Amino acid sequence: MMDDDSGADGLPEAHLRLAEALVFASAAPVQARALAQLLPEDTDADAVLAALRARYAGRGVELVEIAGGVQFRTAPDLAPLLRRVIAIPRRLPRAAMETLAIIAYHQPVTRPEIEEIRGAALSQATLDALLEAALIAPKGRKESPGRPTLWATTPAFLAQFGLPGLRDLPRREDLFVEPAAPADPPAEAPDA
Amino acid sequence: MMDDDSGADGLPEAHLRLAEALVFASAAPVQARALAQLLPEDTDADAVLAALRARYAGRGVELVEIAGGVQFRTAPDLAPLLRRVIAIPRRLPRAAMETLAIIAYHQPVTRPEIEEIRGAALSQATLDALLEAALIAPKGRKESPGRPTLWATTPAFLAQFGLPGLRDLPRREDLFVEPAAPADPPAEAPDA
Amino acid sequence: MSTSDAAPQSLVLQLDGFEGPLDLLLDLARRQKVDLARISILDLVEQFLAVIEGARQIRLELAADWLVMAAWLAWLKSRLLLPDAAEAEAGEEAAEALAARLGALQAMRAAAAWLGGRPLLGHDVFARGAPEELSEIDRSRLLLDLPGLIRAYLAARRRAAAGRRYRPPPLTLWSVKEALSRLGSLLGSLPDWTSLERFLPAGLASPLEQRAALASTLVAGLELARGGTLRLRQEAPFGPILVASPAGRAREGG
Repeated sequence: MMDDDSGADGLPEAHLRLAEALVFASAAPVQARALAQLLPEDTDADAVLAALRARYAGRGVELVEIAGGVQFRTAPDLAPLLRRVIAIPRRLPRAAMETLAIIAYHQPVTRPEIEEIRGAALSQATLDALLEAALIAPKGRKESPGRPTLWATTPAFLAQFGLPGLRDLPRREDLFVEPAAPADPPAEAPDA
Repeated sequence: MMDDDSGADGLPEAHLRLAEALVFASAAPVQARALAQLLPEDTDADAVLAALRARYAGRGVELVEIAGGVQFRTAPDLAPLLRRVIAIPRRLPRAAMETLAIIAYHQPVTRPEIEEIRGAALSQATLDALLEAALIAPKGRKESPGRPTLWATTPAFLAQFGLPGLRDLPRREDLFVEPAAPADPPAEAPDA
Repeated sequence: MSTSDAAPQSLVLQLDGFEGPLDLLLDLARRQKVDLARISILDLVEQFLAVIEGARQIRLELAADWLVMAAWLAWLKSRLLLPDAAEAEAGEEAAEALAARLGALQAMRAAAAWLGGRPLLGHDVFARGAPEELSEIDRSRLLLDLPGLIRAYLAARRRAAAGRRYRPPPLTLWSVKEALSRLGSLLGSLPDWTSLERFLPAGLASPLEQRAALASTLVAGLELARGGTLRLRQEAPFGPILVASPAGRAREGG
């Protein structure tokens, strides 16, 4: 298996091939000692690795010293070219989506009103998430005790949902087939 | 970044470096299309890969065609030495290999169909071994009573056996030739 | 039979090494050293039955599929030996089917051997041990769609509405019990023969509430009249109902 064809660096080609394969296939950096175990006795493993490094110099992959051993690494100037950015858009959490929908349909609306409509408390984190995504913005204050902030959707909201304008949201009346369920006022006794 | 130094093969060295880095870095086989996206337009990615393969021929690491792409792999003749230092998984038992061959040639195929061909029940251990090695995967249900699961091979199957694609399996007609040395357990006297 | 006498004996001991009867049949067929398409089915059947018989002498607990195959092969052998043309033809067809099955299994075994002879990743060739992960995942963008927005709105409104419906509605109708109490307390302070409607509570907004209160008060009046606590009078059908205390009757009567 080990032939004696010597390369330009004066080392047997077989030694370089073995070193190359070993470093390539190893999951961890390879130490010269590990290579020496595979080479004939009295072979200078360090010299083999040095010759291998010289052979790969300037190529797309280079032999670098890492953690007491050597490993192949992508040439630093090429790594940015190979770096791919995979965009995985995330979904809004359910509470944020519901809050956004209520603001869209009831704007301008105060936080207590949102909580009343949703029938659940509105956390600051949810509000922050919508603000950070620039989907909602404050729009003045309501002239009532405490002057609470009024919330409304932004142009970015329309852009995200591909809507020409707020009037292009489906009509609220069309959303509720059964009139009983979402009645706004407190339920009235069935009329006689 | 792309210089115009042409190598002996007449291709810009920069293209070869980039291809080398891309295939080296990737854990999975790389398709020519993926390389083409990184190269300037009108560059023949296939020619770049062919030049890269020629450059690595006879080295400790070689460029081979696998599962519709290319991948660097250690030269087969070095395996006996590398096995001494690299942990290797167990080989598949005969029942698993036969089941795998049946799935490869008859896919998509149901478990009863596999059992019919082998004339023996398919054990859970065999199925588990093939699934765990990710060599087979379920591929829908057969529209027949009970809607049994259909099985097919995976890209990992091609990678495991070094196949460019399923079409590179030998034709079924050519398989009737008796394998030179059946390594099957029921020992057959050389000339009984 | 071309197999040596020693072979069946060794096969008996190795029966566990075979993956089912078809596996054994294929092994026996290969011993005939001929093309699988030209094997002698009769020889094959006899060999298989001999093996099974030998095994049964040693172990009685042979698996069902081995015995089923043995029975089927015995049937096949009888058909092949029959002089009757029609019966023999059925036997020929069954024999061809068996040869085809053996051929298919043989092909798959050859395929498995071919695969096993490939340079196997992780055994004969090795991929890069430490691949570099150069891809980045950007999760900054939001995935938003109008149907999702609408679903969220409906879910929020439905949940809130369900929450509201859970609260018991306030009771706004005037009950008979309330009417009894009001009638009893007002009776002494009113002049004779007062209209029943004057005993209704104040502030009844809807017609429904008014009708309900009138009905409750009438029931209460009837109940009190039965006990002699008050008197009721109606001059004409659908005319006003008048109420008076028993004291009034005394005055009228006197």
